[in-house]
Amino acid sequence: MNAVTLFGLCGPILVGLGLFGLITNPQPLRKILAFNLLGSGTFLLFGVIARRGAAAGLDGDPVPQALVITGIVVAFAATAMAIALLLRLFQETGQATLDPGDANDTSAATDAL
Amino acid sequence: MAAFIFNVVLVALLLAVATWVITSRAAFSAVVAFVAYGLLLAIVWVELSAIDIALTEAAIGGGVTGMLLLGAASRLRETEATAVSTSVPLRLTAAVLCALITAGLAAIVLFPPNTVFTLAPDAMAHLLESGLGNPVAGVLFVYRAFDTLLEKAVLVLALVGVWSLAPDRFWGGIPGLQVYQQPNSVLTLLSQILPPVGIVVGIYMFWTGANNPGGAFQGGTVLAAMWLLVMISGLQRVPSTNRRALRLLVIVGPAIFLAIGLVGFALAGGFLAYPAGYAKPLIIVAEAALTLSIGVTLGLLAAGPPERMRQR
Amino acid sequence: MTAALNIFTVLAVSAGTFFFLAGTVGLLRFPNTLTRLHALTKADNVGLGLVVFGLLPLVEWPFGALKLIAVWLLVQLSGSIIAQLIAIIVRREES
Amino acid sequence: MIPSPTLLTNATTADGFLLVLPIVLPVIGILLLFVFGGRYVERIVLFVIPIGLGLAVAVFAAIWRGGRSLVYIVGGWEPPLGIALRADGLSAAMMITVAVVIGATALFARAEFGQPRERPEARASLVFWILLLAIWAALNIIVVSDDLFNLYVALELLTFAAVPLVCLKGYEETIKAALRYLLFALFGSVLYLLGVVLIYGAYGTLDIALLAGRVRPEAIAWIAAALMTMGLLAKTALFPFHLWLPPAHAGAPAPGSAVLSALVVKGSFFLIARLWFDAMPGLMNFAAAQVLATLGAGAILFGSVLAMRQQRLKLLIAYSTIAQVGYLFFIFPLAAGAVASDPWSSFGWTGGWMQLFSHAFAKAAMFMAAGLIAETLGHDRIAEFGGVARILPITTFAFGIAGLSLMGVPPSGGFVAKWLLLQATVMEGQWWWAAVMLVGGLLAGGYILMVLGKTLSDTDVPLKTYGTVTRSREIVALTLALCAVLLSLVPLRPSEFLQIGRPATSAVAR
Amino acid sequence: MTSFLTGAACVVLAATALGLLRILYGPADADRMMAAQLLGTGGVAVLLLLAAATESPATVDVALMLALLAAFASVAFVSSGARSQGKIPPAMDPR
Repeated sequence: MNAVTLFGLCGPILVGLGLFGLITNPQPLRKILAFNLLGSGTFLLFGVIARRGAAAGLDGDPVPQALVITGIVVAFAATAMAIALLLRLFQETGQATLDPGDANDTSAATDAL
Repeated sequence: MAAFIFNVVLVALLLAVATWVITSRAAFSAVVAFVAYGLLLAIVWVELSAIDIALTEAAIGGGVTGMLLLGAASRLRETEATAVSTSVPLRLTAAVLCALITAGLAAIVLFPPNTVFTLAPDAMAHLLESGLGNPVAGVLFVYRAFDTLLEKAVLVLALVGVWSLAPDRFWGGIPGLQVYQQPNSVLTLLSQILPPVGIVVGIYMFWTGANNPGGAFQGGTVLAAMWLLVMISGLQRVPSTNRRALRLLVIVGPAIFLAIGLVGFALAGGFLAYPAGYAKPLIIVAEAALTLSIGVTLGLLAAGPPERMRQR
Repeated sequence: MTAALNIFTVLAVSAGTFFFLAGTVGLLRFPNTLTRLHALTKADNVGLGLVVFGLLPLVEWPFGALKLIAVWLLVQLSGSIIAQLIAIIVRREES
Repeated sequence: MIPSPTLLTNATTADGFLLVLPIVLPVIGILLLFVFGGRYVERIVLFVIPIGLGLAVAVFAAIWRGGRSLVYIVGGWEPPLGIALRADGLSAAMMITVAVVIGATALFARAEFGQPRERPEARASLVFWILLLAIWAALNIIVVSDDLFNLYVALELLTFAAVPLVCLKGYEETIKAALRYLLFALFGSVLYLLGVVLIYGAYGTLDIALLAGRVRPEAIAWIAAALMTMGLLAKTALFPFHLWLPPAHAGAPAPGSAVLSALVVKGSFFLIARLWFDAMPGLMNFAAAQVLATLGAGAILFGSVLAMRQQRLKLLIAYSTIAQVGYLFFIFPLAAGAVASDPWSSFGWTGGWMQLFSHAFAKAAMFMAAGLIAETLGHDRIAEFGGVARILPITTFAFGIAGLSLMGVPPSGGFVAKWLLLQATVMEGQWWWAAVMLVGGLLAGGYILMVLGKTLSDTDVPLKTYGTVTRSREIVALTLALCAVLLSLVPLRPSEFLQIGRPATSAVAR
Repeated sequence: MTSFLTGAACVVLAATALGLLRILYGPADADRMMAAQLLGTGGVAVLLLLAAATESPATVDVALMLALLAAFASVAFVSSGARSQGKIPPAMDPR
């Protein structure tokens, strides 16, 4: 096994870990962490594909590398927005959880105005 | 051999820290582990010969995201006890599902397709026309400039989204960045010495990005971090979000980039095409403006929604 | 000349590595937060300093070398200030 | 069956530049609003929206007249290295639907989010207009972009515009709904991106037209397709990923709900269809189509039943969205298995898209009507609607005829859509979907008539009103509802316009 | 020389990584931050060693970036920690 494959296997494991955290952890802050892990696993997979595409005197295919950079920026923006929402929720309610049960609760929606 | 052992150690560490991020009971501990994870990931990108990404990850993953998450974790500390845990059957189902996905992806990594596709030769073949030396910059600003333009719009929109969370009465007010309460501490010293260095590094990152790894985003992130540092230490006030100049700084990068793209219609026969011979200077102009805008936008994103109207 | 410089690099980097190990041992074994902080800041700054020192003969002169020294100074500066700030918090928590 | 290479070409066509403008224009609007905000809000919006409508009409007309797709190669860099924009008949129809709904929403929202010049800049008003334009830009990219990663960025743009819209009112419950929506959406976008990564690794391009010729039915393509579809389903809120939708769509201000329900969920649906019909036609088979449609059937039954049990109008309409989105997924078995020579000329193809267009108009009208009722009464509790028809006759009428479309009763676009889909089930011999559609129609009739019955009923206590609404806003809602009715003028057969620019050789496996 | 430098990078990485056990054990948050701080310094050393081993000057830029920004997370910790001291936690719902 070479180093690239080693990192390549790291990607799927991170994706699995992140996905597990995103689904099972009830705290939004931990879900945000898990989302970042999931995202970085995806990027790592892309990085390995880029590395395997080394050609033309380059150590890697620059197209996936550029896409990963764009992806990191977008993931950061998502994290910033999620954290801002979470902190606002905390200010408003003193809590930072999304009760899993209230999604179907008809009283959960606000007044129409 | 030494290199391979190094990589094994690196991967083992990365996975151990990642596992801790997910399984730790305390949120703060998980966040600190995530900061460590970002640092390790930057080293992984170096080992994958993707220096451009390593720079981005070092700046974002370890630095600014870390700051955001640490701030949130310490503010939310009191709420941790109230969290309920998910039921065992759900956890089991999720574990099986995630294991399946991991196995599928791992199989793809272990048994890659026989033909390896790469756009590296194509990207290199036309790089000279643009005058750039860094192929990643070539992809970001020449071949797929449309993606990059949209990504900047995403950043502006994320900022609008964050600001929109302000209560009505604080609209246009001052972001609720946590400012260190002890004036004239050693932190002041740090924020007097570090930012000049940081600004030089930020400009260097943007400038070297045309030919070497680096670029507007990496440079902008450094600027954002330095700006946040002087605001946190109280050396500079957090600005009001209704200031026209501040808002202009946020959009000057995307606006110039878009304008150059539209000029392409008239002069180069297409949207986001560069007139022959002028590609590099135009890209440098766009990148310079973008560096500034990214710095301000990321700083404001990290500073959060407005929380008061008057300076303290 | 090259051989002598190589030996110098090996010695300095090895010593630096040793200090990093020492820092870790201190961080893990020392009894309380403040002593751990002490161990940490001493060890890693000296460690990094020795590594940078050892690498100087290998890099391009003068810009490569200046960059290395700049990196070391940056870490030195921010590391010591962060250590002070952490110490302030620890002391306040203890009192 | 291995798909034959498509005949799609990658070269800029005359008028191709028209595709860039509907994307660039709202972005310019966003940047201007962000800086000048305050007193200039109305002027900027008044400048952008009519031009945007005109551009959508221009694209539509160019494709109608030319009878073929518009293609634009951004920057002159052809795929796989660069990005291509492509609009066929379907894209043009989508673009014009989006433009009409956005334009109507803008007219409707002026009363609520107008910014008088003398007043200081207000949060909700500035943010609303920026988000509305961002949704427009994102949807225009989604309907014309031919690059899977570019589409990912557009999807994120759409998400970042939709989430703050949900919590624009800033109430505790709306913030919760927005956070839950964001987490679902992020889950969805990462899965989508994962699929994009695998596709690039396996086929070396992200261009949909090129992929159509390269993708083979093999393990890696299946894994990628499964991941991307799952991610997009989460964003489309298809059963069982629907949990986030009702509180989010019900919590937004009325014009926001209209855009979210009418357009935003359709963006990710459009991508699912592009994926299976255009990018990976070789993967489409009976089993995959049946799975997707089964989820759709689940959504129809589940969403309709829950809609009937709601006590608040906005929640009822939100659950009805879950159900109506379910119908869209019948396009997969009914068009892909086409008895006709290719999917594009099948009844299922036209029927599915007609459902999307008519639901967009009808649902936007319904949310506007609900908003007007709530503004007048100060609440939206259906049980206390007695007498509404007397004080808001136009609104009630708009709600009623939009409801016809949801039920699938003539004359309405919904009728055309459902009739074509039924016809397709008969032709394909897949009667089980017909059964689900009939039950769904009955249930829709149930909840629509329940609301209408209440509004028409008389009460002993005189109705207390909290506010008045202008006639012009009622007329906007009515106009949208009439648009849904006007769609019934479309002949009851496969539309030729929706076949323009579709690959001539059948690339879809039976 | 290359193997020696890579080996040294390996030892530094392993040493600082051991320090990460402090993230697990704490006990104070300051201890956890110190572990991350140690990894930051160690990471800089590792990158410099790798840059010398592979003779890629661009890697030094990554080290420079880490040196600038690794301290930044700690600053956030210090400022947020300092504020949470004097602040009364908001009323919690007793249910």
